[in-house]
Order: sequence, then C-alpha cells, then structure tokens
Amino acid sequence: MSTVQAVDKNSTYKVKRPEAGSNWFLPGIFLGLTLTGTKMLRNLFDYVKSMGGAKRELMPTVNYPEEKYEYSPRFKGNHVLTVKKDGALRCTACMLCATNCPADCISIVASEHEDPTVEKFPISYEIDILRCVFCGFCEEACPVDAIRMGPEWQTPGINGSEFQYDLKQLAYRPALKGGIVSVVDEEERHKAGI
Amino acid sequence: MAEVKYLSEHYSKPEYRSLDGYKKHGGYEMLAKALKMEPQKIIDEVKASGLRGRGGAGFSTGMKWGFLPNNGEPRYLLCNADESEPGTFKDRVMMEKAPHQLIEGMLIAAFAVKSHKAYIYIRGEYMGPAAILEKAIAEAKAAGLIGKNILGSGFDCDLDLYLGAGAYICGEETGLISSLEGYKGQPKLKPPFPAVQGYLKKPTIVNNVETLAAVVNIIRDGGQGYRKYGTEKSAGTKLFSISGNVNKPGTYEVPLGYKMIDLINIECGGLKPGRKLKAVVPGGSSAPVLTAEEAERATLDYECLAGMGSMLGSGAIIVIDDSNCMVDVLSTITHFYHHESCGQCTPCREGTGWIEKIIHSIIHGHAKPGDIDMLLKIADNMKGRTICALSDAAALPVLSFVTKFRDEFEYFIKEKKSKVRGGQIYAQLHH
Amino acid sequence: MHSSTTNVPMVKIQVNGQEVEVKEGSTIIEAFYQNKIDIAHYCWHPGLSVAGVCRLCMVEIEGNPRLQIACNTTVTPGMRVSNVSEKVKDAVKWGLDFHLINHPLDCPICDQAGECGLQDQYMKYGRNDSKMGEAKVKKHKVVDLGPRVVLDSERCILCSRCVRFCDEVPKTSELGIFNRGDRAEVGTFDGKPLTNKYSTNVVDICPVGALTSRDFRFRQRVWFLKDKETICTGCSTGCNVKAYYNKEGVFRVKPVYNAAVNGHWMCDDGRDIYKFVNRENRLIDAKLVSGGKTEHMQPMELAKRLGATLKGQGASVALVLTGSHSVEEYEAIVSYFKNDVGTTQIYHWINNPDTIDSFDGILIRGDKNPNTKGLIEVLAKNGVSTQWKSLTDSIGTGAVKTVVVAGPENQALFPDMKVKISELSKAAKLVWMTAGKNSELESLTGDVALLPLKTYVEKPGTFVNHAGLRQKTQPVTSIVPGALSLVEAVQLFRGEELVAKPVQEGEKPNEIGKGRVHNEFTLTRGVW
Amino acid sequence: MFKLSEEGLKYVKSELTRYETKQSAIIRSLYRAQDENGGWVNHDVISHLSEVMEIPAAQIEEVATFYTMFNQKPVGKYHIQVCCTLTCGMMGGRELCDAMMKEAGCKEMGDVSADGMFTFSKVECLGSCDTAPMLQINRDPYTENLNMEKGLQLVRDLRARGKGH
Repeated sequence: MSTVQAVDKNSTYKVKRPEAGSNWFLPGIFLGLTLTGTKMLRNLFDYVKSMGGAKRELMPTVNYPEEKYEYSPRFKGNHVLTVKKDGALRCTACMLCATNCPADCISIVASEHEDPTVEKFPISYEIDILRCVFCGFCEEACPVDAIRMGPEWQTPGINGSEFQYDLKQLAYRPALKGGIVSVVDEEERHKAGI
Repeated sequence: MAEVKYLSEHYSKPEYRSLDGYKKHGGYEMLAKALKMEPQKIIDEVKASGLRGRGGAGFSTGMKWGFLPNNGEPRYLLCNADESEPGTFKDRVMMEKAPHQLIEGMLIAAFAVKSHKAYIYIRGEYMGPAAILEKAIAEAKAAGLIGKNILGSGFDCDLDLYLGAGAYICGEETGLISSLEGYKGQPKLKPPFPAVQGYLKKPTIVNNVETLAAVVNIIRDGGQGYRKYGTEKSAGTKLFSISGNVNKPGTYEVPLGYKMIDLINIECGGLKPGRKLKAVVPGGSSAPVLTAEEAERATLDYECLAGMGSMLGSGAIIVIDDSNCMVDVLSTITHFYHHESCGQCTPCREGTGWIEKIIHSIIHGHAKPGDIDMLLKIADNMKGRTICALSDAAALPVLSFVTKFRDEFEYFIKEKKSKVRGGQIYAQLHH
Repeated sequence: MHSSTTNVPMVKIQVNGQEVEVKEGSTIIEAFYQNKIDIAHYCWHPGLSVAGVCRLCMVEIEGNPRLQIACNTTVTPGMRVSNVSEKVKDAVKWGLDFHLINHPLDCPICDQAGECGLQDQYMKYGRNDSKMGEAKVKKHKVVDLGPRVVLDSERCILCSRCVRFCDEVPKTSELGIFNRGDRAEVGTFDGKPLTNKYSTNVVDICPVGALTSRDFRFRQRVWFLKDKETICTGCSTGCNVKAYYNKEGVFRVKPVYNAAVNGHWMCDDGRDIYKFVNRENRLIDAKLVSGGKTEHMQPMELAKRLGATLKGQGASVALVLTGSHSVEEYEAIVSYFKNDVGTTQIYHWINNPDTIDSFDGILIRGDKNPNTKGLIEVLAKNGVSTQWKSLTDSIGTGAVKTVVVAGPENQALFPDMKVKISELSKAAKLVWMTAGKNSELESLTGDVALLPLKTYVEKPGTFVNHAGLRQKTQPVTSIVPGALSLVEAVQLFRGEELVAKPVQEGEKPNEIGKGRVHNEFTLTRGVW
Repeated sequence: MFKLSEEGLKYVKSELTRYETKQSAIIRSLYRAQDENGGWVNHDVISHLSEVMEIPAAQIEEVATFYTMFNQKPVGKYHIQVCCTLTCGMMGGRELCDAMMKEAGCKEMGDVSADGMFTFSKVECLGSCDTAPMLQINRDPYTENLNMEKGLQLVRDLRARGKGH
C-alpha cells in the first residue's frame, strides 16, 4: 500500500491508496468463480445422477407444472361451498361469513326453500376474489362447515368478471367432481337431534 | 281410636242417597238450624272447630271464609270435586253415597258467606257421581231446598253442577276458576287471591267436598263437639283413601292423629303374605314419600307428616311393598306430571318434560351417571318458581324418591336394569 | 298506563341499592323499566296485560324468603328490591335454561337472529352451557298464520304476548295456544287466519323468532341494517316509526313508543309505506318534453329552466298541492307562487274525499296524507281558498296555461292518480313534480316536465297530524341523490344556488327523538 | 260439514244461558257435539259450534285441545281408557292395556282397530285406586278390579256386543 497523503491541506482525513500497478482484478474473479463452479458442477453431477429419478430429492427445484409443490392441508386456497349428501348446498345463507369477512367481498341473497326442514338457502352466493385476502375468516365463522378454503390456487382469469365466483363455480366446478360433502353431514350430527 | 264413622255414618245404607232416605236420617235439619243462626256465628263456629281444608292444602276453613271483603260484590261458593290427585278417591265415595250431605253442607256454607250462587265443579271422568249429584240437586230443587226463599228463611241460593273434562290442573283453586269461566284450566296469578278476586273477578270461596260435608256435623255438634276427634291442631276425622299393596284397599274414616301403621295393618288387613313394607306415599302423589321406618313412626295429622318433610295432602295413602321398583313408580309419577302440566309457566312446562325424559333414559339404559344430580338440580329449580303448586308437586316426589332410594337409581344406571325386578321392567313413555 | 295526567301519589322504593320513585299501584317491573334498569323478562310488555308465565323477572324482596316475579308484585313504600343478588342470578340462569332446552338450533336460518330476546338475554344473564342431553320436543315449522305472519312453533317460548295482543288491541282473538304442557303451540283456527289490521305488531312483540314477518322474510340480516326515527306518512295519525335501512334502501319499519300518538303499535298498511321510497319505485332523472323534443337532464338544471319560464306568469299558472309534503315545503312553494309567479290559483288535491274522516278506533284514519292539516294551515295563512272545480274549468277555457303539480309522494295512496293525470294533462304546459315512477306520466305527449322529488325519509320536515300535533322528522338516508325537496326546488326556481344549510339547534341528529320513551324493542337491540 | 241435531242445538242454546258467561257452556257443548260426531271433535265441529255460540273459534279450539276427554282423532265404538298412574301402574295397568290392545287388534295407542270397535288410551288417575287395575269405556261408569283374564274377556264381550247391533 502506498504512502498516505491528506486529501487537502487542512482536512484531517487520510486516504489509503493501493500502489500503482496492483489493481487488476483477475485473482478476485477466479476466487469468485471457484464457488459458483463447484456449485454448478455438483448440481450438474447430481442432476445426471437423478436422471433415473433415484435421488430426486437432491434437486430442490420443482419442475412446475409437471411437478407441483405439495402444500399443507391447512393451505387456504380457493373457496369451496360444500354440499349435503344429496348434492344440495349445505349453506343456509346465515350470512356469518359475509359478516366476518374483513374485505366484505361475500354477497349472499337468501330465499325460501320449499322443504320446511331446510327453510332457507342461498339463491346467489358471490365472492369477489380480487378483493378476497384469503384470510379464512369465513371458514372460521361458518357454523356448519359450508365454506372451506380448498387446496387450489392457480385460477387465472382474463377480465374482471371472471373473478366474481358465483354459486355454480364455488360449489360445482369441475375440479370438485360434483361437490365436496360437508363434515356436518358425514357425522350424521342432525340425526342425534342436536 | 279405631275407625270412626263420624261423617260416613249412613254411607252403607243405599237409601241414604235419595232425598227421603237422607231426611230419614236427620237430613236438612242442620240446614234449618243454620238458617236461623247468624252467618257470622256459623263462621265463628267453624273457626272454633279447627276444621282445616281436606282437599290438600290444609288451610283453616274458618280463616279462609274470613278473608272475604265485604264490599257488596256478589260472592261465589265453589265446591272442588275435581279430585285428580293420584291415589285419592274419597270424594267419589262421598258423592256417590251421600250427595245430599254435600248439598246441605254447601247451602249452609253459602248462607254463612252470604253467597247466592254455588257451583260443584266435578271432574269429567266421574260420570257416575255426576249423574247421582244431578239427580240429588233436582230432588233438592223440587223440595224447595235450592232456589228462592229456602225453607222460608228469605235466603235464596242457586246450586249448579259444572262438568270438567279431564285436567288435574283444574284441582288447583284458580285453575278450577279459569275452567269454570270457560277458558283453559290455567291457574291465575296470585295476588289477587280468589277470596278477593276469583270467579269473574268476584270474591270466591273454593272448598273441598269433605270440608263442606264436615260443616253439617259442625252445626250439629258445635265447634267444640267437632273437636271430640282428632288432635289439638288437626281437629276432627278424615276419610283416607288407601291403595297399593294392601289386602283391603278402600276408604276409611279415622280421627286425625291415628297411627298410620295401625291403619295399614288393622283396617286394611296389612300387606300381602311374604311382602315387606318398603315405602308409603302418605298424601297423594305430590306428597314426598316416606321410607318404611318413617311410616312406622308416622301419625295421620298435618303436623306430624309435615315434621317428617312430607304432608297429609288429600289423605291418599299408597302402600308400596318390596316387590316394586322405586324407579318404575317414580316414572309413572313423572309421566303424570309431564302430561298434566298446563304449560303456562316455563319452569314447570319444560322441567316436567325434562325430568320424565331423564327417568325414561335411566330405565332404558342410556343414562349418564351425572343424571341423578341433574334430576335433583332440575327439581330444585322448578320448586317455588311458578304460578301454582304443580311444579312443587312434580318436584317433591322426584326429590324424595331420589334422595331416599338413591341406591336403586344408581344401580339402575350402572347395571342398566332394576335392582328389585331384574330384567328390563315395564316403563314405557306414552304420549 | 303511564299517560294518566291525574297526579297519582309517588312511592319511594330502593332498587339494587338505588333510590327510585314510581307511581303508586305500579308494579316493580315498571319501576325497573321507567328507570332503565336491566331486568330479564319475556312475557311482560308495557302495552299489554300481565301474564307472569316466563318466570324470569324474579326479584328478591327484603323480608320475603321466596323470589317474587316483578311483573305482578305491586310496589309498597320503602320496599327494598334486588335483582342482582346471587339467588336471583342463579334463578334467572335456570329460568333461561328451561326456555332453551327445547329451543331448536335455528339461529342460522332465523330472521330474528341479531335482535332475539333469547340471544340477548342469554348473553346478559345466561352464559352457561346447557346439560340437556335428551331429544328436543318437535313441533310444526313454517306455519302459515296469515298473509303477513309466519309461525315456527319450535322457537316459540309460549310467552302468550301475541295471544294477549290479539285479545286486547284489535280484540279479534284470532290467536290461541292449543294443546297442553310442552306440546302447546300457538296457532289460529284454520279457516280464520290472522288478518286483523294490526297483525304485524305480533312480530315486533314476539321476543323470539317464532313469529316473523313474511314481507321481511330472509331479505336482510338485522345487523346489516341501521335504524333511525321518523314518522309514518301512511295516514294522518303520524305514528312514530323507526326505519331500518342500509345502502340498498329501506327494508322495514317498526313502531316507536309515543304515548301521545300511537302508543306501542302501528297498523299493517303503515308497514308497506316504506316500499315507495326504494330506488326501483322512484323517478330518478328529470325529463322535459316540449315541442316533440324530449330532453333528459339533471333535476337542478330542469328546475332552473322552469324557474325562468314560470317567473311572473301571473294567473295563467296553477299550482296543485297534495297533503304529503312538509310544512316548510308548503310555505316555500306557496309564497313563491304567490309573490314571484303572482298567482292565487293554488289547489288542494284531496285523494279520498268520501273516507277522509273514517277512523277504525285504534290508529287507522281515512285521511291518507300525513300533513293535510299543515297544508290547510299554510293555505289559510296565505289567504288561498279555491275549489277544485274552478281549476278544471279554467284549464278548459284556457285561462290556465301551465299547471304545476307538487304531486303525491306515495302514489299507492292516491287511487285517483289516472283521473287527475288525464284531467291536468289537458293544460298547455304541465309540470309534474313527484317522487314515484309512473308509466302514464312518462308516456304523456305534449309539453310536460317531470321533476323527481325527495321522499319523507330523505328530507327534514314538520308534519301536522290529525290532532294538530307538529312532529319534526330527520332525514333517514339518501336514496335518489339527484332528487329535490320542494324547498330546494323553489330555491332553484328563484335562481339561487343550493347551499347546504348549517344544522340549527334542535335539529341535531339525536335531538329529535329526545322526549320520547323508546319502545322497549328499539331502546336496545331485541328484548331488553 | 258437521251440524248439531235438533235437540243438540236446543241443548247448546240452553247451556249458553245457564251460566254467568256463555264461555262456560263450551265444555258441555263440546261433549254434546263430540257424542253426535261419533266420539271425536274435528275442525268442522268447532267451526259449527263457533257459529252457533258466537264465540271466537280459536277459544273453542283452545278448550277442545286442552282437555283430554275431547278426542282429536276418530275413536272406535268403545274407547277403552286404561288408568296407568301410580297405584294402577304398580298393579299392572300398563301390562293389562298392552295385552288388551293385542287382543283387540290395535297396534298403537289411539288407533282404531280394524273392525272399528276399539281404541285404547293410557289415561291418568281416574280416582279409583282401591279397585286397581281399572279402566273406563267411553264415558260410562268404571270397570274395576280387573286382571289379565277379566280384561281379555272384556274385550271379547264388547266385540260380541258391538257386532250384535
């Protein structure tokens, strides 16, 4: 390192300057390359070894969309309106989800059901997915497990109206294969007269 | 101090039922004597006799008559012949054997309380006694004993028979009054008490059949004369209806203060051979049950039974021997009260239903251990919380049966079968 | 009961340690109610007789070992009453439990959820989880009691308020409690449904969701609704009501207690009055049809234009007024037409002359306008006395060229609407100011101007009821933003700009209803 | 449509004036109407009585459904009401009732047997506990001191008598 000289006469800072001729950076580059090189070679070697699929877990990257990341069951994805055993909607339009929703994106219109034991059900149930924050409050508020946050999350749409999910979409979209039966009905809770 | 036929002297004579037969044995002389007396004198005489209500409450009749306000309003005298307390059938015997005794007693009472309109409210199922009474009233009317200017005394009083239609609740004073007014027999709020505002909001006196019949003898023997039988506080005699596991069930008139165990063993011929006394319900189904040793010590008067935590009530003694399962007996009682609750007050309407369902689940083997304490808590919280005493009547048997025979209930819950009868005993819930 | 003017001696008692004064002969629960002290109760209602069947209003009276029910125990001087002692709390907890053991788990589908007596009082006095494991009693659901009321017997707690109401107010005794014990059910004798003119009041006084209104069934959850006091403009009684609304409009009205006007009740026709206020029945935009050309414009714009044409026309202009606007509006428009336009042709359109004085003995009056007396008062003050006939004649003779109609707010109450439209459209120029949408008006040809008006829920105003009682109302919400009230219309006729007036004293939102004791349902949510 | 007979109408009219208020006549008029309507009270009976007595129909229905002796469903020629409370319950009233029901061919309580003869109900205490077990047929005086054979024999006698005329 060369001698130190002050920047200007009356300043107190001292600056260290490299000697002339010692500032070409090649060794620095090689030093850096060794790290990426070893990583690259090891990955390449692992990838070749895993071609047969034996050591698949060694490769952290996921080949989306062929491979999909496995989310936990508590994952809060798109909403699902569950159904009863006979396929009718489990939801009785009690509006608790709409009340509990912080984003106020659920709008329900209830109407009379001819079967007196059912009495009330939603004729329209809309969720504005663009405003939904996927917090799961509706799922917590629902007394009869009529709405759940399902595992799906990749649902693109082209224009705004495709993000207004209506009853059919929420309960009977093809991915649900005819509707998910609500826990309430599986346990035959109503038979016990409670 | 065995059986005394004080009121029921001529009951065994068939002609006593007709007017002439009744007159042959001194009938309606007391009415004539009373009509010459001062009404207030009669009330004092009844008060002096220490006569207490024979229907179940045991309230001093003289005092009750004294509550009438003299504000010039028309007064009504009602005879409570609705007798639906399980175990009680003494009124039926009195009305069948001596209808005129009741009529004479009512006329004297009506004169004493200056009432010009009297009704006999009889329960709907008593078609036999109702027909007999109807005929007796017709005879009395024909003989000028009912209607205008009775026996020339200037006192007129109309007596009529009102038919109930099957409701235990109409045995309660204000329930009877509501039924008489043509509504559902649902008790009215008290205060105001019937003596102040009863039938059609006018002062009303409601007395039991036996109480009114006793008035005739009080006029004959005077207040002190009536005290010949019975104890200091429970004066006079009382007709007891004894049923259950005794050899000779029936109606026996004994002076108050008579030992209960003597009545069971002597008059009623004791229990069936090989059976031991297990419990006695002393005063109709609403009286708390007495265990066998309590029954041994009990004497038949208001004070002794009250002291034992039970009550004389309507004097209906139900003898239960050791062949019966107490849970089963209680199930019939709770079903009775659930069926008879008039449904006005929530604690009684829902509580009786709840209690019966718990007993039903005990008997059918799907009861939980906590149910016994639950029963006690429900009964405790029904008692004293309603307009009339039916909730107390429903709670008291449950409290007494469960506390005094708790082992049978616990055995039933644990083993799912009766401790006494083994196998699934017969107790089905029928609505 | 309260409104007896004779000075009844007062009695001093102590309630929960607090000194309280009450009229002699009143019951303990009235002492609680008048001093706004909380007490659990269902079957007692200030406007009905005492039933004493729910057994919740238990109080402990010093010197009395047993708990007494407050609704049937009259007050005696120096009585010390408490309903916060442990014994009472436990009794009320158990009393509530008895109410709840056979109650169905219907809250999700029950309209009363949010203002239900069981929910509110369970939260306040109950809060214990029921240990009832047995099966509940099953009863009839969705029973059709009549055109306006739906019954659910399982929710019913048999407090008999509805039965007592039908016996005591309309005195038609359509309701009864049939069967006995816990199988008892409220009901009508089929063949005689609940059709009396006050049937919907049973829905208000029913503390639970057993009786629900068919008109409001499943339409909205009550916690999404806000409420504000106004009066009912269905007839000249001027019942005090509370309108329940949110951004979509007004959903229902409930009566507010006002001893001087309607007590606790209101009639069934009044229940439908709110319907004309909502957007779907309203005239939204202003329209000017002249010389075959129709122009749609902002109401304020049309009002300015009309102002210009009307100024100084003199007697060739006639004004037709109905009894459904407020006194301030009448003063503004009548003085404008008298001074600026210079006409005295101001006519009062009476919608049902023959039944105008009828009265059903309780609340319903024949005169279907809230402010007829106010209009007559303003017309008299301005020395206007005209006969309707002279209007139709002068239209015939062409003396009157333009007719300005400050039309009816609620067209449903004006059966002669069609007749008047054809009568008045004979005039050369017709200016029709109304709040409601009307197909005849829209289809009129010739020189017509339609100006949308505000309804009574959107503007403040004073209404004078049949007895001359002046009642000020506060705007509840705004439904058609562009619409004008007559006061604003007159300002625009004069060419002035609309400027928001600062709120005067006495008109602040919570000052209007200060004097009134609220109906116990509207004091707090649900049964108090 | 149910119509009271000539004397029935006269009887009800006389009952209306017998008591202080006309409501008090409801019970006896219902008894009369029930007898003339084959032992049970239905909707037509109540509406007819309501017209005849000028009392709101709801009040009459309240009374008709409150008391147990007015049957809400059709009953057979012999409505056998077996007492099952307390003493009779202990003495076998319930077993007796079931046995008689089987004998008479009624499956459920309150049903009318195939031949229209019998209807059974388990009623509450009839006030004759000393002669338990006992029963009441329609509204006649009591049939007392029964046991299993007497009960079954009673059913057979009644069936024979019922077929007789």
